[in-house]
Amino acid sequence: MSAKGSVTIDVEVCKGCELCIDACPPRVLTMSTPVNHLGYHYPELSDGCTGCAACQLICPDFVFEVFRAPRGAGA
Amino acid sequence: MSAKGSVTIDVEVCKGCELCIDACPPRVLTMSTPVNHLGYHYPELSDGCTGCAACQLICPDFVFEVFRAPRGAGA
Amino acid sequence: MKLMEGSEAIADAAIAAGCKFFAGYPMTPFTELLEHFARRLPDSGGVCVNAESELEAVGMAWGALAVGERAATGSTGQGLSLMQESFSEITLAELPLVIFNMARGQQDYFQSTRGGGHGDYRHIVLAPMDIGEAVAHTQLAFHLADKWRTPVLVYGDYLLAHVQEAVDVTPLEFEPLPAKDWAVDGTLSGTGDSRIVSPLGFDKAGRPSEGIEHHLRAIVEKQDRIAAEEVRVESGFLDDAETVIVAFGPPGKFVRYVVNALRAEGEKIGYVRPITLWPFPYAAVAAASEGAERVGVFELCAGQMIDDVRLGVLGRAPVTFIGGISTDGSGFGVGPLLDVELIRERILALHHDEPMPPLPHNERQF
Amino acid sequence: MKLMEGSEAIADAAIAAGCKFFAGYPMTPFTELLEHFARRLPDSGGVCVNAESELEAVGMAWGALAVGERAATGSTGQGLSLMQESFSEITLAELPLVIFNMARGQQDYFQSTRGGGHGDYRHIVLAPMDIGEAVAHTQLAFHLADKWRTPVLVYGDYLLAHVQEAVDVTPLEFEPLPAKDWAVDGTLSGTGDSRIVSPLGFDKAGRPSEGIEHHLRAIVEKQDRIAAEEVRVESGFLDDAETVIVAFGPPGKFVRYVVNALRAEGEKIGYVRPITLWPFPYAAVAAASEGAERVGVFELCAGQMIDDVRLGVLGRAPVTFIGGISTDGSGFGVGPLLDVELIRERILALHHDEPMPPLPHNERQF
Amino acid sequence: MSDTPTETECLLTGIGGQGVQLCAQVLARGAVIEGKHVMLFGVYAGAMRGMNTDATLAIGDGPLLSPPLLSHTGSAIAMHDKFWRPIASKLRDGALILVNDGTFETPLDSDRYRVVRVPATDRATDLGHAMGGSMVMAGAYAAIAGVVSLDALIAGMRESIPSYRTQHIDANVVTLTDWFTWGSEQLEPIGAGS
Amino acid sequence: MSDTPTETECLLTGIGGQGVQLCAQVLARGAVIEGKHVMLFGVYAGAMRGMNTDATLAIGDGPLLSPPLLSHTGSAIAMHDKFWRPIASKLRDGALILVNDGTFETPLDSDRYRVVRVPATDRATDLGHAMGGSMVMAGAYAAIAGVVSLDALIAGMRESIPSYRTQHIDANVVTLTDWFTWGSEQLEPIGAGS
Amino acid sequence: MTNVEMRQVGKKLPELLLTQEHHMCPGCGEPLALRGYLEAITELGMASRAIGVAGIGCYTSFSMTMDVDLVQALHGRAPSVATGVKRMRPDSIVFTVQGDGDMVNEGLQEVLHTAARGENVTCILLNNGVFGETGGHMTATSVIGQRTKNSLEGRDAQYHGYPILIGDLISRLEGAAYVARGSVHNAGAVARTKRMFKRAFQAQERKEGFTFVEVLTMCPTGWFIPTLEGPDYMNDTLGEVHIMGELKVDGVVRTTEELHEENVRKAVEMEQALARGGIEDHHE
Amino acid sequence: MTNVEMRQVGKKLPELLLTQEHHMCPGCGEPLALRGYLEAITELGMASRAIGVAGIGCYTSFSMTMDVDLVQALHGRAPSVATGVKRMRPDSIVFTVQGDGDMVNEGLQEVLHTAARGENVTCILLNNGVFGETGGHMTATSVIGQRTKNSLEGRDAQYHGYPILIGDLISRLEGAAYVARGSVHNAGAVARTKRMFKRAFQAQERKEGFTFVEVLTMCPTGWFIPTLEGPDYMNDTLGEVHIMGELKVDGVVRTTEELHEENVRKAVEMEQALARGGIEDHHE
Ligand SMILES: Cc1ncc(C[n+]2csc(CCOP(=O)(O)OP(=O)(O)O)c2C)c(N)n1
Ligand SMILES: Cc1ncc(C[n+]2csc(CCOP(=O)(O)OP(=O)(O)O)c2C)c(N)n1
Ligand code: SF4
Ligand code: SF4
Ligand code: SF4
Ligand code: SF4
Ligand code: SF4
Ligand code: SF4
Ligand SMILES: [Mg+2]
Ligand SMILES: [Mg+2]
Repeated sequence: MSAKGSVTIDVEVCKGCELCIDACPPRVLTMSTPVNHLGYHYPELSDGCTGCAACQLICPDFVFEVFRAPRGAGA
Repeated sequence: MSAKGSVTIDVEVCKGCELCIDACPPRVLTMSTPVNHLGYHYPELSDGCTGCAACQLICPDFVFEVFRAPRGAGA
Repeated sequence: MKLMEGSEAIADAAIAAGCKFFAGYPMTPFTELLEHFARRLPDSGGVCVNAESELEAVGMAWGALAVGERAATGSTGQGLSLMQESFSEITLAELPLVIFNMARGQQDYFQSTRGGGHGDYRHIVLAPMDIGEAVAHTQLAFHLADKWRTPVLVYGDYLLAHVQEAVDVTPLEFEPLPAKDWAVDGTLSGTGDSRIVSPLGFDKAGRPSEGIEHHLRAIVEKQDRIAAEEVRVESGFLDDAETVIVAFGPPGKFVRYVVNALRAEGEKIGYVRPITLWPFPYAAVAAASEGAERVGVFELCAGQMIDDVRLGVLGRAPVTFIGGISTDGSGFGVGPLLDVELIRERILALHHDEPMPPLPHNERQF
Repeated sequence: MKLMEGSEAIADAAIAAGCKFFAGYPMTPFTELLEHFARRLPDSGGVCVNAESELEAVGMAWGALAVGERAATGSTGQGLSLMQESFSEITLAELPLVIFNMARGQQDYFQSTRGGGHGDYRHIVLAPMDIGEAVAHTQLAFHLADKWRTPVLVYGDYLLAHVQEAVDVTPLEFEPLPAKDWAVDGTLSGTGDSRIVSPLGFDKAGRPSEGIEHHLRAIVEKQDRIAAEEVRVESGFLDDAETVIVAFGPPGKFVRYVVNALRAEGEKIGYVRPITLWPFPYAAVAAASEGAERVGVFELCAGQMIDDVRLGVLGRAPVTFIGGISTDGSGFGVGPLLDVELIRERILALHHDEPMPPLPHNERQF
Repeated sequence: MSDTPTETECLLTGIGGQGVQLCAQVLARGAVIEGKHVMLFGVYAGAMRGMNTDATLAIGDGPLLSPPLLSHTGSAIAMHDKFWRPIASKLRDGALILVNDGTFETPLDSDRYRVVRVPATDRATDLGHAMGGSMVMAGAYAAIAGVVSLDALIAGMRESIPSYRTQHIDANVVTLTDWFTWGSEQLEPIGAGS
Repeated sequence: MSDTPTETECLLTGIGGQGVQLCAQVLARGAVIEGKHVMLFGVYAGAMRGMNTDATLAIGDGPLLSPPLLSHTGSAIAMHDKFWRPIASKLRDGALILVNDGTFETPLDSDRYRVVRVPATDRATDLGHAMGGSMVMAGAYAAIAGVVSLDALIAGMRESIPSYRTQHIDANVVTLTDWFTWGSEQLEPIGAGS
Repeated sequence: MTNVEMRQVGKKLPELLLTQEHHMCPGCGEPLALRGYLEAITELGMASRAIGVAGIGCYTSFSMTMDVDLVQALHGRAPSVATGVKRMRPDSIVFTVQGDGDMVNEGLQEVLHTAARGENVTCILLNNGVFGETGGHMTATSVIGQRTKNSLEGRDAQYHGYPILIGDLISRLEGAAYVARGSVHNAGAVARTKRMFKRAFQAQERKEGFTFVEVLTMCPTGWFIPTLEGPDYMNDTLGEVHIMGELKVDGVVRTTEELHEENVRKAVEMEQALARGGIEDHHE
Repeated sequence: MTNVEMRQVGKKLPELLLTQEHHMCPGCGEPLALRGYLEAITELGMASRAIGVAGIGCYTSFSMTMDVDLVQALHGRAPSVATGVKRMRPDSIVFTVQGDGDMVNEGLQEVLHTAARGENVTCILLNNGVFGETGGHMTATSVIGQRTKNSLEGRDAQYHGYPILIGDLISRLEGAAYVARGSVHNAGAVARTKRMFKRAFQAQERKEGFTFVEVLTMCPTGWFIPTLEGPDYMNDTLGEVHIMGELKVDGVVRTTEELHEENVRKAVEMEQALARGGIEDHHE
């Protein structure tokens, strides 16, 4: 299936608060095992992003860029 | 007719504001022509006082002492 | 010529100097200054807000200054006590606030000259002796405030506020000033060059800014330059003076009047009248004390400027306090010591090394 | 012995001295003192209110004092700026307020000693150099406040607030004090002998009271007595000292430490450490400067106490400032100049009449 | 210097509310209108109501040299004698003193001073008509001390009345005129302060 | 005087949140429990979050003579090297330095100092487990510098944990013990600051 | 003339007064409020436990004339001072006396924080809508159209903003137990206001929380009107906006409508009482 | 990875930011409010007329990072400073950024007087119920039961008094034209709050009077809880007392009931929107 949406994650500015994890409706974000240069874990994206932008809206550190497929596109 | 009520007027502390004049329901208070040692006119009592104490309640300078005849007494 | 009380003349002078904003809260004997600003400013395109408190008044002036307008506030020393945090920090923000202290005497000297607030800041203090000088000082205050980007306080009192004289207010010319390229007005928002007016010593992110320590030092260095350049003082009859009297403000005018008269009678007495209380005319006082046998300080308070006089004299001659606390029954007004005859007695007592006459008592009124 | 930070030790000392009320508003580095009072006072039958602002805090303490209890407030110099009106007037009301200034450096010297507020008032200022002394001074402060019915300010700083040491707080004994027959508690209402606690100088109607002028003079006379009786100072190695260094508070401890070491190396250097900033030990400084060739003043600010040092020395020897403004990146904490090696360098430079090394810069952190 | 004959000084005293300040205003503004140099200073006992209210007035042909408070004066206006003492001590011999006949009871040495008792008791002391009192005294003093002409005095009064009191202007013109005339009839203008 | 062998000084440094202050607390309270004289001073960069956090610790058998800030020290604990520079300048030759192997990249002259790299990368640098890092370092330092016994250290830890964090105590006991043992195994206690 | 058979009604002077003399202007409403709270304290038998805290305004002169233990506060600071007093003397009856300038201008946050904290003190506001003491300038309670020194043509909302109805604000704070607004523009209002003082002090006694009594008072001097016009002017300006009545009783806020109804009812009762010849309960 | 056929949704960073970096704690709610008002200003095309006035709190660091002409005020003083700015520059859009400690503690009377005066400025409150900056102490808005540094077991009414619902108080002032309370505890709330900022700025533009937007923000550090628990904790404590919604629109005050209904409706809509896969209007 081709994705309805997607995000870019600027992991180095993430502070590991995990707010995005719960905010993501399809729950396609999970925290990483490794840490960034500040020593924080950060979210990683798995398939199923809808491009709803909830993560962007809730992230205090402005980590996300969100993209969405035009209506009808995808599956 | 014997009075229902009466008041004493401590004229020397009066400041001539005339609040008592309007406050008196039977309107038995009138301002004097002469002035007191401070140079103020002061109220004078004519017959008909009911002893309602309105003047005492409204006087900012605590000029009045009020007396009332026992119920039934008087006219 | 128009009969004006000092408060009215000062407000007119401020407006003549381009003051566009004033905010204050009533307090005797400052109230009339506020009233005159409230009456006059609107007609000259300005705004006067009857602030709900002193703290709010100084905050409003802070905002008006930040956008680049000339603005002022004031009160009596008591009300200014409430503004001390703002005075200290606005000095760090380098905003040209003009402050009027319509004082209840001369006991706010320390508050004005030492900085009643926290920190190392000082601000310029002008002390006019009469309405004519007040009109000039008010205009000078706005100029110096802009020139140095620092607060300037005009020290008045009950007499300056309430005496009425036939005067007219003529605008004064000053050297040109640089544009206020630090002020904020919104036009730079979103351009990447937006500005910040702040006491904290930090600039916008990404711009070179060396932090608070550096900022505090820079402010103090500026104050040192002001101290070197802006001293103002008047003196008279010093050449052969055996006795030198130092006094400021309206009491300084009384002293000058008495010294004049005593000179006419051949007494070797001179006077120094500090016009800027900060920076204080240490050099002038030092010079005056050189040949003198004694220095007297007349202040209508327990003696505060006398510290500065001693710092100027530095032991060259004995320094004696000949003033004192003196108020009317309300504590706001003029006390019995402000009297030509009594001042004359005290100066002569000092001059002849006789004991100082006792202070007069005002008749109780409550 | 218990590991306590200075803030905790001071709160315990205050409670040991019978302090029953404290009110304050958070501000670095004062916050922890407030926290410790909040934690400890209730257990000892007292009350600590987390006031909504500094102005409200000092007002609450005012009320607690008026009924005769020992009470205190505090902040940093910045917060104390907001309390200046109250400090000035509470001095006139003759209430024994104890004030803690957990200062952001030594730049609040003028505010503390000249009276940041309006008027002629002064209050006692104690400047402990370390936690041990802070514990003693805190208790002394409450005693002196009651003895003289005047505010007493304890001048602390970031180090006193935050350094932790193993200490124990033992209550101190002081001379007995008269009963507080001026306090109000309601029991005299309606008796005709009701009381008033007021800064205005008026007593209840019908009682002899000579009015505000007389009251202001009486306060100043009291202050003169305090100035004569309560001076406290420590000094060392003065006898043959060519160079005398004056410093107060924790920096005074650094200076003392360095002078000790330099003496061990045979340098003829002595020190004077004012313990009361007001009244200032003018006599001690004068005496110290008698034989000396030079006097140095080390303060962590632009130089404020140096005025008092000069007033003490009065020209007997040159007075040089060897301190300076120094803070951390936040402006709250400890700057790079508070360093044994750097202080040693500066004292030696003065001692050998060499140029003063440049001030260190703290590394920017924002 | 405050004693130069070209300067007329006057001390006014009374009880708050009697219009002492208004009286001084009218005289001062009148003098300014006549092109004189004027310095006026009013003292009210701050917060305390019903207390003394005084004023110091200096009028001169040239710039005034003295500071705003006089220690010696050549004339005085007394609406009431409750606070007379401090004023008395400042009067020069021969000083002109206008007192309010009704309320001023303190005896005055008429050999030493030129005392004029203004028979305006009710008008001048009735706090309900504070203005009346002011006008009576202003008119009489202007005439007797000869410092301000009646026209200037009236103009000065118009300037002195607050906007919310303008309804009294006509009555004041009458009062000023009456008492200026009355004053002129007393003793021919001998001036004051010399 | 601050150089008397009976006084051990240690400078601690790291990034806010790494538990530098907790580490110092544990060591200090441990020492007090052992009856030592202790002076501890922590510096956090005030309002600025994620900035440096340092601590100065002095432990002595007798009363401490030095002022609370050290200009020379015989040992250091570095959780991170971001703010290492100012510390470095204060180290005496031969100073004992414990650094966090994972995050400390600045090269250290191991001829001049006795450097111990604590291989606790994740534990010590993971801000999610700030406590872990503190305990690792405290345990290791106590053993290597030989200033506090394990029992005292554990007691000190219990005192140092805020009431709302007590759930971590047991884990901390384990960590302290592990790393105290680890430390003891490195080089036999040579002490620090001499 | 006193009359033997007649019994005295009320008292000429409140017992808790050291002197009859005061320096207030003719027609000032403040001494009427003073009578009210002093008599309330006496009649509740609280005299020997009363501690007053005064603000700065014309009423400050009462600090010297009341026979009540008193702490003179600075302008605006009385509520915090009262807090300190009450926290140290919980069994005393603590009240402040402040004006609108003192309480609603300079010290607005003091009274609001004290109320929110639910301090067991009673704050009394003498609200005349002007800074009487300093000459009659507009305050934060001056109503639109009101004459003041800086609004002789009446307060203008555009230029000066709107009045703060402090009693209404305070009634919304959970810490406030009893909030009432009285007035002294006629005998009935004076008697009613005195009852409000009593309810407030009683609630404080029961430690119910913060209590507040606002009193609208005449200031002919500051309003620049004849003393005689004071009462009606007040009723028609301040009284129309600062609605009189008990705004919060036992912690329950009452609507403006309820207050209006009640006011009409009370007014009628009062007329009748006076006509009958006597306000029985003003000295209950 | 970016995807060619896909269009970008929203912006990673607000345009009016000079740098992405900020020193706020993990999970802090304040940067979310920052995003909201900065984007609102940009989208309304008001950027080149915007002047900010900042209080003192954690958000003070935004003063340096916002690309907006800014006046840094002292703790509590921002509303008066904003007044001075607006009076001199009436055509600019003036807003303050303050915390609950700054606005409801230290400077309570500043904001109330400014609102009563009907000043044409917008005050923004970041309300986390603590003094975050100084370590998480209770403020005048902390709700009963809330964890703070000096109430780790939860705020106790008897000891600490009651919270002030500042938005509700301000909505009662006649000078206030628009009053709203938003939050940032979930994506929907963030989007909704941004619309409140827009309405406030538009009302200011129309010179309708004082406008106020309060935003409930998470402060895990000051609440001593894990970042992850922030949003729910906030919703269950602060959110239960400081009811979200538009409290006053076009000068009309709305009841708590109305607000509750609306909140339920909005929540449902949001769920659906997110499920549908997208909050269309958060970047309208
Ligand atoms: C800090 C401070 N600011 C100003 C004053 C001057 N002042 C004294 S009384 C007063 C007004 C009082 O008004 P209000 O409280 O309404 O009392 P009223 O005179 O109307 O009875 C003012 C502004 C002061 N004493 N202190
Ligand atoms: C006059 C004054 N008092 C106290 C402080 C100390 N202080 C700085 S920030 C702050 C608390 C800020 O709290 P809030 O406004 O709620 O912002 P937050 O940190 O919660 O975002 C305090 C008390 C100060 N800077 N100035
Ligand atoms: S919300 Fe942002 S900062 Fe928090 S974990 Fe997710 S990406 Fe990182
Ligand atoms: S855009 Fe929506 S679905 Fe995609 S990661 Fe973000 S929250 Fe999840
Ligand atoms: S009310 Fe009192 S003061 Fe006024 S006129 Fe009547 S008696 Fe005199
Ligand atoms: S008691 Fe009543 S009737 Fe008698 S005089 Fe007074 S008001 Fe009039
Ligand atoms: S000014 Fe007003 S409040 Fe003050 S005494 Fe006069 S009438 Fe009363
Ligand atoms: S303390 Fe609270 S408000 Fe401040 S940055 Fe941290 S989380 Fe945000
Ligand atoms: Mg009033
Ligand atoms: Mg907050």
